[in-house]
Amino acid sequence: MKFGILVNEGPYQHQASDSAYLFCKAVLAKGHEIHRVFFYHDGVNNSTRLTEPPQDDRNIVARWSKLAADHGVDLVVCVAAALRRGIKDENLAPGFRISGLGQLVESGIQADRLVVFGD
Amino acid sequence: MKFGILVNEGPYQHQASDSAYLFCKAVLAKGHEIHRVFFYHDGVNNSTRLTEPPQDDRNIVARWSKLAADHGVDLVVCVAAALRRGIKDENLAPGFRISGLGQLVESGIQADRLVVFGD
Amino acid sequence: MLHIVNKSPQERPSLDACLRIAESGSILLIEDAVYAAVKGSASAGKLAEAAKKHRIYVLLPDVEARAIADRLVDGVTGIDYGGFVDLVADHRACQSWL
Amino acid sequence: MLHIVNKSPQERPSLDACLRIAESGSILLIEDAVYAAVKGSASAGKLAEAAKKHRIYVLLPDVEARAIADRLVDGVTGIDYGGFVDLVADHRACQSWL
Amino acid sequence: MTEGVAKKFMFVNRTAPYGTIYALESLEVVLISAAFDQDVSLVFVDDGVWQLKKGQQTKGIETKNFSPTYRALEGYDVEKLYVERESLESRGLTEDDLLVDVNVLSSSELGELMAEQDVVLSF
Amino acid sequence: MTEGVAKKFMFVNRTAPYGTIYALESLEVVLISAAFDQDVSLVFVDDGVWQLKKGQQTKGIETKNFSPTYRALEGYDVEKLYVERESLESRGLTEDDLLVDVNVLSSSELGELMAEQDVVLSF
Repeated sequence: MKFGILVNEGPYQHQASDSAYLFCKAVLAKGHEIHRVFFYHDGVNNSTRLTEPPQDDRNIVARWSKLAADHGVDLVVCVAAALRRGIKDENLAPGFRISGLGQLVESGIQADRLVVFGD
Repeated sequence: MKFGILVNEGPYQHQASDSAYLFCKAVLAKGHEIHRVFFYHDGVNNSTRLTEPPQDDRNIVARWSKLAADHGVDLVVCVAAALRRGIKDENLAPGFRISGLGQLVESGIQADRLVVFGD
Repeated sequence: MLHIVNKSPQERPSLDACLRIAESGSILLIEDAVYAAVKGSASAGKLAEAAKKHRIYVLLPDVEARAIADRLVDGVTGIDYGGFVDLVADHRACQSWL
Repeated sequence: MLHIVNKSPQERPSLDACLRIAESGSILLIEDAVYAAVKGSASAGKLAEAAKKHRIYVLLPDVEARAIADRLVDGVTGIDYGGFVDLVADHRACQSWL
Repeated sequence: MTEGVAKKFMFVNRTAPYGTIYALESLEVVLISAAFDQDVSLVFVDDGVWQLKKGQQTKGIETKNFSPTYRALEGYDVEKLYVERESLESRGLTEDDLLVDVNVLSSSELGELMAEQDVVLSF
Repeated sequence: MTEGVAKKFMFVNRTAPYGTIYALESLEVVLISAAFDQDVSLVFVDDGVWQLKKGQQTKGIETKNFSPTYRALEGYDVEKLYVERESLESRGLTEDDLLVDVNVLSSSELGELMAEQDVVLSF
């Protein structure tokens, strides 16, 4: 089955990104497919390559990048939301791409389920 | 009278940064002094020079920078919160400086009033 | 003490917490908290009761943005950002009920 | 329909909205919403009532983080992230009450 | 567009405008989804009904007043707007206070409508 | 430190742990403020009381369990911890459920304490 995922909050401030990541890992472990993870609202802040969390904490951005590298998951950052919040190609972490909101609607159409994580 | 200001949320997502900015302008208009504006939690995201909001919307980051340029207001971004969220000197907007949490406590001690804006 | 509330009374318990705990002082409603002062809403009675113990202010720019200026309950005072600054200055300390 | 709630029942009205509106389907409590299932809390009765109309699940990793595994009301089913995936797959659609 | 049969998309708006950005950025998704020829519904519940209040004046908060966009939705063929009666009433509002025509539904009518959807996005 | 007389700082914790970062980052301010030799109080109200619940196990959410830090506060001379009775009771909690010793106060006792503060930070 194909899952679409929407993440509406940035890393650390809210649990949304953590929950979405653990859900994605479980989706793959169950043998399902992830159609796309779309980052909207403050969710775009999950894609900055400049984060440097404390050594004893999880690295949320790096985890997403690794998910893309290991499983080819499509990580899409909304361009309009990203411009508002200062996410551009120059600070984008590996594995993410910036594109339009149409990619979210398309994921809603093409995936069998769309699961939303937010505040 | 000396006012300290604390901003706990990022630009656009919550009204906190807007309210804090309009409050600061009114503080200055009344002839008071702003001891410091401290950005904590997602508030650190107010300091990225990479934001590019739509033409018909306010530019929250540029407004803060202008407040620093025009009135010498001290804009301090918490270093620990900033590292977690990907704010560093390389993407820091003019007028902001990155420093420790002690600067917030010091503002609480030295300012006559500390006003908090958040979610 | 000046108590600043910024959340809708139907969305968060912050106004309830403030009214339960604050023994005295003034209350300023800003941002989505201005909805608490709407006549005929679920929180109108609560606010009328609070007005017996506290002076209650609403921030007019937030009231106007939300289109409720013509339906505020009696006994609340509208102020602008300059008035907000004066209120903070006139109280020994302030607290935001985030 | 699978209804996903992620907010504490004493902090936000999302569980209330879900219970008022959702006619049928299952409810999954994640993140701070797991507090809704605490025995002896203000929401326990509400949840017991809801369990008559809906199957109610809680996400165990969130329950354990919040140290409430030993005090859940009867009639709620604990699941892990794999179970969360199965629940989404088993329902025709899902809705997050943000 | 991408497939032959349209899916039923529902946007559930539960937050007030201006205090947070959700209402504004939700509208942006709605406008895009209209371009994909899907079956789109908008629902306003809890503080979300405040998004439709007539007479918003945002000069004092130096923020864009986006409420006229709701009036423009018709031009995008987004015509299914639903409001929960209980949410209106507990805020002292009536249909006359709203800047667009809506269908006012009871909580359970709304629940039935939700149960029919393929994709539900809540903001 | 910066001035002769200590100010009364109160930290009001009203949010649950893990769902948001406020509890964790609030603790970081508390620890710093202790180094400034101020008169520091911590208050736990509403869902904030959950921060002190014994037995938190965060392996399953892959997040750091920061609750042991509350036990370390004493070492920083942060010893004034207050919990509102009503907040405890409406969550089915008692003092025995908490991982540190606290003073349980009524709402009005808490209100009196707040009224004496110089700086109140709420998270």
